[in-house]
Amino acid sequence: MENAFIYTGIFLCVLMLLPLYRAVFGPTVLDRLIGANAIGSKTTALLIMIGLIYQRVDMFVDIALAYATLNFIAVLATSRYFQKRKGLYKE
Amino acid sequence: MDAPVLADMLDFVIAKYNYWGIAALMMIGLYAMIAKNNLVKKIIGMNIFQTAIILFFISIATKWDATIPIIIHGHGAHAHSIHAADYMNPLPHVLMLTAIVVSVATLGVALALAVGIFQRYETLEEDNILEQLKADESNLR
Amino acid sequence: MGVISFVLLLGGLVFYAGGSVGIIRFPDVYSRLHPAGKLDTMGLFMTMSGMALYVLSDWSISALLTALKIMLIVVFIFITSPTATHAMADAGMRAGLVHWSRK
Amino acid sequence: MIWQLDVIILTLVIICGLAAISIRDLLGAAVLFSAYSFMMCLLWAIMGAVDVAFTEASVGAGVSTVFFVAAVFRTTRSSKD
Amino acid sequence: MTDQLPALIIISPLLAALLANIAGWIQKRLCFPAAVAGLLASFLCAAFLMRRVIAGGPVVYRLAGWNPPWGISYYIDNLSGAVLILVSLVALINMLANREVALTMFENRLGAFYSLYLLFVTGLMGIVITGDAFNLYVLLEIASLTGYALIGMGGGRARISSLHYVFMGTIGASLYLFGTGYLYMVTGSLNMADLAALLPQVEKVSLIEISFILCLVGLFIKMAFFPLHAWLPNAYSHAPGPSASLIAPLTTKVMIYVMIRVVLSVYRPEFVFKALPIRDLIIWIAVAAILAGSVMAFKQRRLKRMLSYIIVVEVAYMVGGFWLGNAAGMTGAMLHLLNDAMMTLCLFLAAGSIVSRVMSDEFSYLQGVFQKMPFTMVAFVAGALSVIGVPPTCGFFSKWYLISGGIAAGQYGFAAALIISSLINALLFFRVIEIGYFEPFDMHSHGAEPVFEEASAGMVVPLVATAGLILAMGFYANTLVAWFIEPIVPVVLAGGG
Amino acid sequence: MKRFAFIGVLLFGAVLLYSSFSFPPLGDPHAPANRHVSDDYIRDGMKETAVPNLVTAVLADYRGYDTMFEATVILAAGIACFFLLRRYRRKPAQHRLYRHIDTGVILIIEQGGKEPVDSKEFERIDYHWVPFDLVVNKAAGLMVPFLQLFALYVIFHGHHSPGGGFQGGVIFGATVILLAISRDLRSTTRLFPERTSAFLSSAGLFIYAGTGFACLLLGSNLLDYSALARLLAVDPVMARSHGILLVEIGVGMAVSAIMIWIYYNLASAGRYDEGL
Amino acid sequence: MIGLAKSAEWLREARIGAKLMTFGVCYATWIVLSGRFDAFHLMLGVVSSAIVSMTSSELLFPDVKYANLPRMVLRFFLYIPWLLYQVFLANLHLLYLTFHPRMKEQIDPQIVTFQSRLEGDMALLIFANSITLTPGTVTIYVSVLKKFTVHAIDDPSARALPGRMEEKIEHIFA
Repeated sequence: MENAFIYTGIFLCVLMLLPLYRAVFGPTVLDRLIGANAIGSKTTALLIMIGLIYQRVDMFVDIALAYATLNFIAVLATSRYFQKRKGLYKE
Repeated sequence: MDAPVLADMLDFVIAKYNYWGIAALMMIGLYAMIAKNNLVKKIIGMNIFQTAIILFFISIATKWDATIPIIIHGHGAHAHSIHAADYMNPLPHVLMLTAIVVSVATLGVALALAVGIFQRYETLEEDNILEQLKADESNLR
Repeated sequence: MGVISFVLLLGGLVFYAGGSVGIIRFPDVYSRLHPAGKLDTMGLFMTMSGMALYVLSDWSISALLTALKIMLIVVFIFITSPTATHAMADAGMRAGLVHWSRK
Repeated sequence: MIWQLDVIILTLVIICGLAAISIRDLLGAAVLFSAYSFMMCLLWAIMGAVDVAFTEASVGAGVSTVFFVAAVFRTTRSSKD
Repeated sequence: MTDQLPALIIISPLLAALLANIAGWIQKRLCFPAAVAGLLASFLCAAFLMRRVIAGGPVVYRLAGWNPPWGISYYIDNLSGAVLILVSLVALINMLANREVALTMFENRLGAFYSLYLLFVTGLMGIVITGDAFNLYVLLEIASLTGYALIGMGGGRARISSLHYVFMGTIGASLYLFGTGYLYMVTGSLNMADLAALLPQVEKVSLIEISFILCLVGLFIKMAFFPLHAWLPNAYSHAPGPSASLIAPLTTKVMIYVMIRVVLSVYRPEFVFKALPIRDLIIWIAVAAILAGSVMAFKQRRLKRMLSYIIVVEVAYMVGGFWLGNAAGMTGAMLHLLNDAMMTLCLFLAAGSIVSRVMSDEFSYLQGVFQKMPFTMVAFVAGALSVIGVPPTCGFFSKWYLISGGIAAGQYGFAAALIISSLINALLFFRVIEIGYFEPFDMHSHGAEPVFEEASAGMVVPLVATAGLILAMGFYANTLVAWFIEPIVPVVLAGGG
Repeated sequence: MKRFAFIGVLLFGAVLLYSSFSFPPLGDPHAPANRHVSDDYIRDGMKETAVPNLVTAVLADYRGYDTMFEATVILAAGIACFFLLRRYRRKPAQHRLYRHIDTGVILIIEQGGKEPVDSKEFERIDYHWVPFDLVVNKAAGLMVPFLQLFALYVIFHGHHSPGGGFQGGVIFGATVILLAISRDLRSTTRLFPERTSAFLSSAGLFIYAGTGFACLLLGSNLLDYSALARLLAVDPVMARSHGILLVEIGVGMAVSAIMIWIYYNLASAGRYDEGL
Repeated sequence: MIGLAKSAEWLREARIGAKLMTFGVCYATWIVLSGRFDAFHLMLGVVSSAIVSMTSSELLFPDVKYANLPRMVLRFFLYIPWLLYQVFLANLHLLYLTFHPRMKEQIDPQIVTFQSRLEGDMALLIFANSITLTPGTVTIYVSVLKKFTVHAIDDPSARALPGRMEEKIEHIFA
């Protein structure tokens, strides 16, 4: 089963390339934000997977929990920026 | 190229690739700090540089086939002996925890300075600021 | 147990893949929010439940608590992810982004 | 230490770092920097440095991105390079 | 309790900083006494500790009760004891002298100011006292962070210079950390004494060389050694008065102390001076630094800016003198380290006092300053004479050691550069004194009659005391060398070569 | 400049690459870095401090002095941000905006005009005003208590699982930042004033340094928690464990307060009127 | 008598009920998080839950009618499986759209507004988040007057609003 987790992890890592493409080349900042958010949600799963590979999940769960919840704050802050300052493209 | 040489190469790459990544990251950070014109960009470069060093320390601390530095079976550990090769080296982790804190602190102060600069000069571009400074000084004369 | 968790994991991966491809393929910010907000959440839900089941497969109190914690992550994600999606959509609306339409 | 994941994530980290310093929009750079620190956190978790990964997760996702966004909010978004 | 003196040296300013921060929000008048009490306690502890060190040799203090390679330890020898006393004394004098200026300058954030001040001093003293390579980095960052804030509060271009300082300082500290990482990788230890014992057994010498160069470049950035000095003049000349006269005397000197410490007690002089081919290179850079710095100081039209370039020159004196590698050169560098802190303090305090009255430090505004501010200017002249190197003052003796060391090592270029820069310094200060003493006030260029007067007693008394200290250090130069420096100058050295 | 920087950076990279060839291989358990001191930490750490998480043990006990200054660095950063940015004298605003809560009518009050009392009916709003967003507001409110609980859990369980004072403190600070983002800065500063953050930041560090100082007063070296055994009535090893807990609480307090403080100063550029 | 009335007043003012409930919820969460059952850690749990319930009980239970609460919770838990099923369907639909080769012809993004008749902030929050999670719709804005602005990815999902979901949620908070 550990091998299965490793392969799943590799698959997720490769999958991260697609949101990363959006984050790097996205025309607007919101696109980048969507990309970063998607990377964050994959990271949460990956952290647990790494824990399973190390066979110490109980230690990694806390990190994933902190991660999943705190990622939200960054997204809120960035979108709050647009709600106050108009204009998605360059100012 | 015959197979053993190739295997050696692979071993070599696996043994060192992290350090090459660190070198690349340090170069990125240093380049941003020296060559970029925008102050926030420089601050980002500074952070990348610091994280690269942290990555270096963590790479030192890894061991193949070792687990994270938290002892299994909490309090019963007196009974059976602990092999040092089974756990990652905790010392660099400690040092880097401190280094991360330092980098966050530096980030805060640097951003505060950048905000202060913007309030005065209305720009974050270094060359524009220097132009304004020059104009100010010639006005004083 | 192992089989179920494996199936859940695979299903989660499919949803994750859909989310990632959708982020690339859809035409504008609003429509990209759909795969980003939903498919990723679903993928996370399935992988997490798969892994929680895997953890439960050797039964003990601490394993149960760990599985519960993993599910706690899912609960939090189910609160935060739609909120984040909503915040992004709202930001786009307020910034004056016009949505893509077929015409 | 899982070297397969390590290699991939290291590559992604370098891409992220390069992108973060070469984007002209500072807010975009801040967002990319947060993605950078997500991946750094992952990298450290892979290498077994749990505490460091935890710190990076809480700092990178929680406060440092918010600091960046707040600073950009109080200054400007545009950048010449 | 005497066993605990080393801990008290560090912990008392730290606690005082916390108290000052709290006091700033409750009752602002309490900040100053708390700060003075913390520094005074620290100074007294340092003095008593010094007595013990002179009597009984180096002191090792094990923090948290762990033995050195496992826990962190303090290591205090004669030089570090002297630098500790120096740091606390300079900080104390400066704090007393700037009481009123700080009160008017930072009215609402007085607590924050004193807190940062004390944390800065804590950081510097921690750097001096520590025996652990990584701990040094942490304290370096404390000193730098507080330094950035203290500098950035000034007007004009203070903020941008401070941000440049942040970038340069972070590169410097990070390079130091990176070098320490190399050391850790090849030895597995962080304690300085342990490192010194382990390093000769390491096979991969190239790694040690690279680590040494990384550390050295990092420290060079931090101490503003010539090609890497760009951040210093702006930062120091635009800093607000109280911070400038604190940071300018201490930061660079402590960094030079760190360099001495790293060379002498981590990498060992045998390795540094014999195995590495960089000695001549550094001495020649120092020569270039002395000449270029003097010329640049000559071009300045503002007092504080001129003084900051003089600091660059003085740093080059010390680095060059130390890298001469013989006993005289090292003694000169260490003695100059002590002296230079005092004279820089004196000059910057005088400049601050002038700025607080004249409201400018441009040369053309200094006309007639001697008549109006006699005590300040007397102290200024004492500091100036010491920088030039005129005999009764302390600057003469250290320069003498440096020059004789240069001649003994066969580095005639270095000796010549020292003499030339002394002449240039004489010209520099003579220009200031001439404007201040001989030129009458020019009505046409400035309008009204100058209205300034002598600075307040709170400022003048510490200033004159500093001038007195400069003279006293000159008179007791031999004692200083015998107590503080001779015991730690390595006996077995390359001598002439 | 750019070309010069590029060449310099390439040179630096070349040096790093050159040195990397003589590095010991990655992950070698017999590399010198993994032998000398760290072996003893791993073998004896649990025995000497009764803390399974070796990182916490080394962080707060063997190298507790470092950690004290780590917390001091953060304190210095917080004070520095305040010192650099805080503006007390601000020019009076052109006009202030008030909103009638029930109807949503916005009053613009010119300078000098009579201002309504900040009461249940009217609330003062930001100049760049974001309409009340129910979803974000409620969801953030729902998350905050759990996040705070989680933060406290992280602070208290640094012994057995990853985490500790710094991480927990950051999460706790992030919760207040979340409130400030989802509501507005003014109401958050009323809940958690600047003064409180200044006090807490000093008080947290005071707990740390005070614990160390208490050890000194009890007759052993600075930060030697085993001296606390007499006070806590436990054996010296457990005293170390409890001392670590005390210290972590101090760090957590300081860090959370300072993160909030830095955010306040950065987001309002020191004016404390309007945040992100 | 007056004392009793006063103390009842004080109880309401101090929101003891809300605080106690927050404490209970927090303590349950703590048990899950902590996973240690020795007295020391349980006591730490009491302390932390107390701290949280002192500082942020208003956030969790702004104003509750205590009588309804158990039934509400029960109904909410019954709602969750249905929601999950709907989410699953929505995701299958979206997955189909994502991998459809001519995707741009299949979708027809549009913005829909409608008036909701739900009452209470919690109900609106649940409704908004459920909309975001289910068939092809993302909530953009919920005004104070309960007007929803929703982005729908295609026609069928736009027409399905507000749909059965609103009834279900109304039923929870009835």
